[in-house]
Amino acid sequence: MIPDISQIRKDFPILDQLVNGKPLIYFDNAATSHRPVQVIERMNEFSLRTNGNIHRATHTLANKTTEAFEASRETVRKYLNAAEVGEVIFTHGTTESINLVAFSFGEAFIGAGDEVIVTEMEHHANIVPWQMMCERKGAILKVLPFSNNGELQIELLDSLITEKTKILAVAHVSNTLGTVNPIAEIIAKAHLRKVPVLVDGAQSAPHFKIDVQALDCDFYAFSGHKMYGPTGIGVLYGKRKWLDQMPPFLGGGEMIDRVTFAKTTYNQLPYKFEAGTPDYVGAIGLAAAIQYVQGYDHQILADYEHQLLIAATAKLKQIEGLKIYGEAQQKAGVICFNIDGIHPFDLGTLLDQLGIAVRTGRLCADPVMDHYNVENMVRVSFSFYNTMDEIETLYKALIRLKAMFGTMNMNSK
Amino acid sequence: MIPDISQIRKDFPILDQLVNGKPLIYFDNAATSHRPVQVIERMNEFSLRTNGNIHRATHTLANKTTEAFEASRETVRKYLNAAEVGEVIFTHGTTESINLVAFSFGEAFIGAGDEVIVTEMEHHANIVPWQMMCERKGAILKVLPFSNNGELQIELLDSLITEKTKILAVAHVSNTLGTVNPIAEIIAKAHLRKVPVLVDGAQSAPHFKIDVQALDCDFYAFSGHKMYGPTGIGVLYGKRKWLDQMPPFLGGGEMIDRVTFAKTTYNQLPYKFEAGTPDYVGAIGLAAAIQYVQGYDHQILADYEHQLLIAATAKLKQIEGLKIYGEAQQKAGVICFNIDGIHPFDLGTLLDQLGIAVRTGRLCADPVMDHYNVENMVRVSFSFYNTMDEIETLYKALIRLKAMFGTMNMNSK
Amino acid sequence: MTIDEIQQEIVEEFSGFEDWMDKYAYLIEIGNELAPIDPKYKIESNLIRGCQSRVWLHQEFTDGKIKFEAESDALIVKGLVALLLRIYSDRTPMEILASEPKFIDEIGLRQHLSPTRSNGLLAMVKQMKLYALAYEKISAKK
Amino acid sequence: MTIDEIQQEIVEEFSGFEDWMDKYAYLIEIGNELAPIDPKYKIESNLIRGCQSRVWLHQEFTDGKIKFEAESDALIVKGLVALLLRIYSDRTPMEILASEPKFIDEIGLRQHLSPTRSNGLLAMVKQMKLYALAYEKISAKK
Ligand SMILES: Cc1ncc(COP(=O)(O)O)c(C=O)c1O
Ligand SMILES: Cc1ncc(COP(=O)(O)O)c(C=O)c1O
Repeated sequence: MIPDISQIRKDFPILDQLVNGKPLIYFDNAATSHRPVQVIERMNEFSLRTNGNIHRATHTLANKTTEAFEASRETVRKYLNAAEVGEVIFTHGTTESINLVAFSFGEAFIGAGDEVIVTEMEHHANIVPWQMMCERKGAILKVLPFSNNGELQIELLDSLITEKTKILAVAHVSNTLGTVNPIAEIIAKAHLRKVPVLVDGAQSAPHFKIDVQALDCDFYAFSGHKMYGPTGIGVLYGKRKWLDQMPPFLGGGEMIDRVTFAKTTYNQLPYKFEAGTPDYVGAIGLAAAIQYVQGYDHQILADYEHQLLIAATAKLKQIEGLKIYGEAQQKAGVICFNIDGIHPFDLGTLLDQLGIAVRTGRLCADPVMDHYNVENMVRVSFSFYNTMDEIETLYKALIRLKAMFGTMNMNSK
Repeated sequence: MIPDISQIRKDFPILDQLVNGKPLIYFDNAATSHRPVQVIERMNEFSLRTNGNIHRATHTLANKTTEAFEASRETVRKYLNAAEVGEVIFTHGTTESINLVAFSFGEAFIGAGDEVIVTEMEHHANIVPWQMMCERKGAILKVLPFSNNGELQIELLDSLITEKTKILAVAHVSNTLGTVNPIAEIIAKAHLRKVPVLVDGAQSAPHFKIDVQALDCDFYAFSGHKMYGPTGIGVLYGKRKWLDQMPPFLGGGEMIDRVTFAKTTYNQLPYKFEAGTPDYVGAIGLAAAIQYVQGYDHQILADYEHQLLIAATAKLKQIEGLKIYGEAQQKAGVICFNIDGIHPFDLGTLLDQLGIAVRTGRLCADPVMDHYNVENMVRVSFSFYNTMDEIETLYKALIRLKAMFGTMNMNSK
Repeated sequence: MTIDEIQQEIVEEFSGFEDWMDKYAYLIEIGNELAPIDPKYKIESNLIRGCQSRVWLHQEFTDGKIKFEAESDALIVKGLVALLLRIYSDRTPMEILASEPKFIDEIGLRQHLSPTRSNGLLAMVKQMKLYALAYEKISAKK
Repeated sequence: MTIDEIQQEIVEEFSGFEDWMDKYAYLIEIGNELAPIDPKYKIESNLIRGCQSRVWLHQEFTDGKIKFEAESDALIVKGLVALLLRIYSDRTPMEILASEPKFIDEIGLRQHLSPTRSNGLLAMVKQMKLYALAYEKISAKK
């Protein structure tokens, strides 16, 4: 079944514009998605009618704000199927969520000589916080590699995990290879060895309905701005059993129970991890985004995005000299590629002239670049508001640009 | 000179509503201020036309977004009169800004036995991050006390600072006592002893034009949502000489130069401290808020707020049994008080019934509560959209409520 | 009277007030009249700490009934505490477990029992129910 | 020709293109034709690293003039590099310091020199000026 895309696109007026004189084709969804008017309107309405700082207040605006903020938390909880709202922490994005765990889990559980496992396909946000923590603690960062087709070498996991392994961090969906990792299997394997697992959900939350209890992950992190919500808001789900044992990350208001200069005691979950005035308008926007997506049958949207992926892959493969990085059995929403003899910067610049927004560069995944021994890649990534026609236009544009460079390369030989 | 308040209030439609059947009087500005339509419209326009993730992109939307984000940074730089944009870091609020410094400055410069000085009037956000860091590092937190009138005992500073003192953190304006601390003097004294100073500007940025170079502060932190900007965005100003020596705080995208599993190198300022997708819409909103305020003569707004403070203080003092906490010579925008025999919760609840929003409670400043040996306080705080009439209404409401409790207290005697 | 009957009675008492001011004045009055809790029970372990106001709750179980004593430092809260005691004190665990304090909703003060309003009242109700549950189990074992 | 004259010449060359596609095709062509930098100069210390493309810049100072050699891995950038060399190479430090590459604006490619576009081009211009400044000082001392 195909959803009514032209109807959906009306909710995203930003799509209806000319860029460099051409109709915009937005294929940079993995970097950030757009926000439907419903999300923007909900935030506006809130800012223009209700706004008051939350918690510990006696006045109406503040209480309404607190209620809207906590209702947003409940919306997220339901969406993730977390056991309780205490396990749903509002952060400012995937990056902050992962840093929170790296720091606080690190403080609680990691000492010199301990080991942390990440994978070779992680986004920098799921590498650097662990590196920084390992350096501070004298711990060791180990890496689960992937094969050339873009699949993790799960078979190596058993030997990689040792007595010293304290946590494993893995992307649900790779932001470069598009691989949907078998995280249920990874989690099961890790749990057999008593190793908790953090799932970087930045690229999965926008595409799939997530059930953290079914996955049995210990932590799950995602960003609002990649799933039709506002910038500056994100979520960390964590199992209470871990969060309860972890010290706070940031210090400040709301995460406090009682402060004296001699001793400070902390508030209960989730507030313990929410220092300072939270971005309550952002949280309300994120809840509106979740509600927007849930207005559709999630599976239908996911299936449609998959069709876009399949169609685009087939089209791109027709282009001679085009190499796709990552051809895992299970992929979602993202294709990275290069065309022989054309620098990604040139391709991105010229596609932009044709109104087509793609991302080029190192995609915050240096180890993936190194794996394939390339400096840069071109990435197209899809959302349910993209169309088959747009894919056709991309294909034709690439053919045209390739011709332009084809002659050039002749010259230089 | 009095600005045209009725005109200004048109920019804040949220003020024009009934709460519990009474016209809203919003005296909780120190908790969060409201946002003018100009700010909301700028953010909407951006989200609906331009949105694209920033940096390292070749496509138009992303480049326009990057330009708007960096232009916002320049707006902030100018507003603070920072020497260069590299010294202006976007965070998610004062709390994160201070945590950043506590962590990264701590990592770079603080060891066992070293000392950090805060004051007794700080907000928890300027206490707990230092406590947490001191605990990690085995350092010592020392406290500069204030006198009963709400003024810091600056004369004790010289003896408090020792060879071991590594940094001093102080609020520009206290969120409970309203005291405007003589930070230029404090900074000068500290610098004589080579101690850098962090200024918590959460309550000063909304009221005064700040000049970080004239103040010569080493760090200055503030929040967007308290100065007519959006929630979830804030700023840390820091002198390059410190920021350059400090390790990054959070790890992730954009703060990276190059990642390998063996070694990661970091980007230059300010990006080194901006991990993950920044809240670029928030930053643009904050810049719009600054531009909004700058549309007026800042001094005129500040003077008007001061008149509100003076008038409210005089009125409140007419109420028998009302005690004001903090009567420093230099005050701004905030009055905390209690009325004999009336619990702040009761007062706040009943004022809310009269449409008057005040904050009650411990105000994230437990040490101030302990200083005066009270459990809670009532706080009224002003913005330039408040009026003299509103102060009169507050006064009458307090008289009326006091009468209500007066009879009660009789009964119980 | 049953818990429900008393709740009904309270609702009727409040229905007389047209003005919210009178309603709160009445709440304050009954709060003011509530006998203070014995100081020896005003201890940390009996304290339910809201951010804005505190509630102390003490209980004793005799003859199959739970007797509650409680107090708050805020008068409005104390008034509500008094009403809660009126319906829940001197009841069997079963009675307590079987009923909700819906009168608060009906007299238009629901906001005070909201989970986001941390005045200690909701926690007090929860705590009373927990005691009831505990005594229920103990009684059942006998 | 002076720097300004060459800039004018470039602007005229580009004025012939109606279509952006032709303009970029031309850029790519001149990028393609730019003689590669001597491999021994393609070293880390000559590298200007943009996030999207890299530029290598080598210089030599003889007879009061700076000779630049440069290259980029991206062809569009290389085309722009070629144009920059055309105006800035073989010039005296004073000439270099006194002029801005305004032709880029005039041929409608200003975005490529934006500080927020990290392709290495703006950094290359800055670097050339820094060299000019350094040699200026050295010459002045003599
Ligand atoms: C003096 C002071 N510092 C810090 C903060 C914390 O600000 P935020 O919650 O926006 O991080 C506040 C706000 O309550 C404040 O008044
Ligand atoms: C897999 C993955 N992890 C983490 C991130 C970081 O997300 P954010 O920048 O929103 O914190 C991204 C986004 O680029 C991502 O794709």
